[in-house]
Amino acid sequence: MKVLKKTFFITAIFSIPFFITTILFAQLPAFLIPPAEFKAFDTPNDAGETVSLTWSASPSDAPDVFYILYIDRDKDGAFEKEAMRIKSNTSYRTGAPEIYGYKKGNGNYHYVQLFPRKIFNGETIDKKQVYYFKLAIAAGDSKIILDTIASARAQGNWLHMKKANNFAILIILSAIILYFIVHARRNPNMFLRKIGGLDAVDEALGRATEMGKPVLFVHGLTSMGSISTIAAISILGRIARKIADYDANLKVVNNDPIVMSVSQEVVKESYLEAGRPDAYNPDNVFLVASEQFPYVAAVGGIMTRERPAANFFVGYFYAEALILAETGATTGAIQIAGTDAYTQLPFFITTCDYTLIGEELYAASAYLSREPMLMGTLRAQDVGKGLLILVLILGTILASFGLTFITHLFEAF
Amino acid sequence: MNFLKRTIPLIIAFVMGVLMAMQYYVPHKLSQNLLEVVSRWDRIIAGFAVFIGAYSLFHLHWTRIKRKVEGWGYSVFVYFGAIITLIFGFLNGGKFFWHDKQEGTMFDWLYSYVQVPAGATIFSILAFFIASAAYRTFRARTNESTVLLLAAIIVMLGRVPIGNYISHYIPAVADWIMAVPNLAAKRGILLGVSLGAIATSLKIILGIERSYLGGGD
Amino acid sequence: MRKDSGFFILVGAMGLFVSINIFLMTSGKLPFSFDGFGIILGAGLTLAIYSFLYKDNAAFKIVENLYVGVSLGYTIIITWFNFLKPDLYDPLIIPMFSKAATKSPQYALIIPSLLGLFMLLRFSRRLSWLSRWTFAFVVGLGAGVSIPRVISAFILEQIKPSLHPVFSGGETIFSSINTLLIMLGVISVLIYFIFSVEHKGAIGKVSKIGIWFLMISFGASFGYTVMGRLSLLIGRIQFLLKDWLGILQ
Amino acid sequence: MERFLRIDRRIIFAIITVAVIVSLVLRFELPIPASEPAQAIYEKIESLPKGSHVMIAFDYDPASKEELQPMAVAFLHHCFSRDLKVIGMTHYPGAPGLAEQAITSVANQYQKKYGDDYAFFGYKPGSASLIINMGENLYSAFPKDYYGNDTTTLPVLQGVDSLREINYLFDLAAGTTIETWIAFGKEKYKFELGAGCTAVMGPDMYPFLQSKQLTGLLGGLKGAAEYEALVNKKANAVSGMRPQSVVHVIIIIFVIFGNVIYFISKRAVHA
Repeated sequence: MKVLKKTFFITAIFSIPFFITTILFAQLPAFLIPPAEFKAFDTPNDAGETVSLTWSASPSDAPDVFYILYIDRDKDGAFEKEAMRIKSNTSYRTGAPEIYGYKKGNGNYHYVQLFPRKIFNGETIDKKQVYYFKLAIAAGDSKIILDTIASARAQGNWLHMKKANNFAILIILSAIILYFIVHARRNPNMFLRKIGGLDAVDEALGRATEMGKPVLFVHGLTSMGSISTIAAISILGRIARKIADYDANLKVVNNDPIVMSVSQEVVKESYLEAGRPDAYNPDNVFLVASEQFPYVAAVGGIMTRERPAANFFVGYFYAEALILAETGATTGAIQIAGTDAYTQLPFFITTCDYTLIGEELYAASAYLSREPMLMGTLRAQDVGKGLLILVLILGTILASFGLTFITHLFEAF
Repeated sequence: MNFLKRTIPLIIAFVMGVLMAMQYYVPHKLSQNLLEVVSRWDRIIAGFAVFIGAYSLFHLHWTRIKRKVEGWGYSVFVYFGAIITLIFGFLNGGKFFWHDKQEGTMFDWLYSYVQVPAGATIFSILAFFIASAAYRTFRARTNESTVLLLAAIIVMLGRVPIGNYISHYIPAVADWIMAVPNLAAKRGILLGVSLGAIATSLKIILGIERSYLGGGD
Repeated sequence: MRKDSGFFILVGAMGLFVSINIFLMTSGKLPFSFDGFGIILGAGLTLAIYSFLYKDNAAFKIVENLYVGVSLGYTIIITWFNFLKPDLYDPLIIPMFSKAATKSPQYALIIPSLLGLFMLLRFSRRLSWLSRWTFAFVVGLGAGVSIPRVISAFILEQIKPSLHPVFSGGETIFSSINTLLIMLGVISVLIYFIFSVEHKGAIGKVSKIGIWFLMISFGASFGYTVMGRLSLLIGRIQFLLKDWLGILQ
Repeated sequence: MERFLRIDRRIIFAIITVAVIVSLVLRFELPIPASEPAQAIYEKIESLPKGSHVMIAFDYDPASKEELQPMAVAFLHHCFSRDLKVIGMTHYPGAPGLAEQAITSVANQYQKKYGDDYAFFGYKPGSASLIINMGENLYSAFPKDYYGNDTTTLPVLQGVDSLREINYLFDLAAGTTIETWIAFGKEKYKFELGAGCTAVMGPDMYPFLQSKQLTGLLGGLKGAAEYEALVNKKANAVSGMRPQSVVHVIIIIFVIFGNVIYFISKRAVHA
């Protein structure tokens, strides 16, 4: 025990001077150690408005020690204009990965950007003006100014090198998309997996025929310009064709006159293909209302009055989706929905027997129409998704083993 | 004529598309100035689109009234509402429309006591339909919809104070659902949708996708 | 007989509404002012829309159409005061025709104005082709502007958080599992939406996992949508009880 | 059994109405702990030094007013109480009236002066192009404010040339504007972005929270209530949590009850 006490005292006594020096170092500005290096350069990848300054960190960096930057337009000037004042324990190179990346030593250097034109607010400055800088380290009343004068000119850059990754992706995606569209034109029998929902469509139509009740096709609210409506039209074509074969009754409700006339054409053509043009009745493809809630009310009325055996909701739907599908479900109809309106999908999934989710709608339409543009785009997007999956898997594995280059390769600046 | 109607638009779309895509990679001041000017022009053009929407709506209701379509009487109220608002808007509290907008006029009154209550109420009726659908039609028909409904119930409980009373785990599980499986699926969807958007944009620039030109010749 | 009952319900409801308002006004709960009448009007419109719940009726349709009209008028007026006047009328038209103007007209604005006017020619039969120039300009520009930005904001930024070490120091096992789960979810959902490969074997299994992730996220959306629609209803009932009837403080 | 399911839907409507009214009139306290994304916005605003510029985008119209207006008011309370400079604008033509009411009423409570402490730009069409225009030059995007003042003369905008100088941008969104702000604004101009959105869109925003493209999120009336509680200005959103709780429970009971009957009757058919 005694030994222990003794050692404690001895250590305590010896550490007193150490404490005192630390306190003195922290308080006395005489001990300020100025940074060794100080450089200025044009900020890369910018519009030519800023210059960058960097200097090595000093051992005296602390929250109450400041760096002051002085700017002058003349090398032999007085350097009286203060351009910036920062706390000396802030603004390291680590804050600027767009210039210094993720090197280990970045924490040993300070880095700031200055906007000289703003500092000389209102003064006319030549475009090619070279700016001169001096650095000072200050704490309390004392200040040490470095002798080094750093200079730089703010220049506009013609290429943003850090966006090269973005540009590469742009080029790769463009190439893939172009390739597959051209490819699909030459080879229209490209493989597409079967879309589950399309079998369900046939099944529903079969049942409707057995029951001898009509089939109702409900368009979404968007006009002919949207991909959802275009997809809905090609699915309608398929349904109409089957209906003509089965000799059942199809009703198509619309809220847009252009969508209505296109639908009429498509249904007519399908009946023609089936060899039964006589069975086509244009009055079965009709406009019920043009606004959201009147549309809902009118379609709901048709459902409760005519009690169709199958309801199809295909296209882009808004809040009305829920009311439509609910009314249909209470009449006991088989319901099939297809929409890329993700906010409405939950309601279709819980009230319909089968739902085409999001991009499945486009795939179904490409599958049915075999249109090269749709097929090619679909395939190109598949390849894009495959590449993303690859990057995700590889990147995570490499990052987990400490190799972060792939992570930095996909960084957006 | 075909040159004016078809070729020139395709050239304009191609030039603007390539120019603006490349602009992104050029930080130079000239390129930034181009972006500023073009974005300003584009937002001015977009302002005119407001009138296209207005015209279509007026036109639609006018045809209804003219043809005496069933329920045409209701279309009269569209005109009534619009004209009265336009009159008070242009009167601008007696200072007329070429002066700055005045506050507290009849125009603002119409907004506060017609547009706001009616607009806010219309979508609230969906609350009732959700409740009735919850009772009558939200069914766990398949395994998938069972999972959906279970997740929905947990989130609904976890997002209101009562969930916390039942068990502290409910909000925690709800938070986890939001921040892990929900996030993952939404990110997957977002990536897919973004690829689709890029593909569509490319096709527009390259003139493969022309539906924006409308039908006809 | 049925028509009569509907009529009586309408008259009864109107009578009740009028007498409530007379009571509110005379008892001083509502101010006898423009705002007081405004609140009555707002309450009336709100109730008329809710009458749709009883059944689709004329009052609902009238209010809906009136709303469409008023918001159309509001949009046009606001577009004038907030856009046309400050962006075109003041900097271009006024300096061109008024001698008192201090600033010279910004002639560059003529180009977008012309393009904007071309767009309106869409409704003309003979000149509608000019509107295509504008659409080509707007659509081409939009496409060009958005491609690199979508790549950066929605692809690069979105895959970045996934490209992180699964087991780095200082994290709990729980958070590592979550990182892996998010990874699995993103990949399986992407695979679910790949159409050029048959969903069999390993890919079939992963795409099945994708469905589960999708369903849970749809469940979350479902719960939130219920919450959202209810909030709207609660807000309206608060308006009726607080601002109109004065029951709530 | 199935006849239980075939009741008139108007009975259900009546149950919901009564539940909302009763739980609004009866006052009972419910704790509203702040969720992580809401807390993040609160802390971000707390960390901003006095005089920082906060821009609020009121991107909603009357249809989403009941969710987003309380959020806007609570957020404005926080900004003005912290002496931040507030700039308002909107992408929605139906919004200026609501936004103007919210800003002026809250600003008056803190004796803030228009032009010195806050400004309102009003509506401007263009969406993505408008954001880019604001990012390049705020004054060419908005030459005049909502009241017709020249924006270059407003003292509150001193030090702000474009979105780059905005310290915090808060988007109150009823549509897809958050994505637009992220892709066309934040992507290039690097401002800090927070958002409040309708509950319908809430779940879609989580990928952006994790990727830090959003610093925080207020989702629906719940988010508004959390913020009201955080800034201690309890109002409509907080009291709305009572009926919200009650009706959520009712709807859950409906779903469970309906499904139980569905399965019982399905089994009866098979047996």
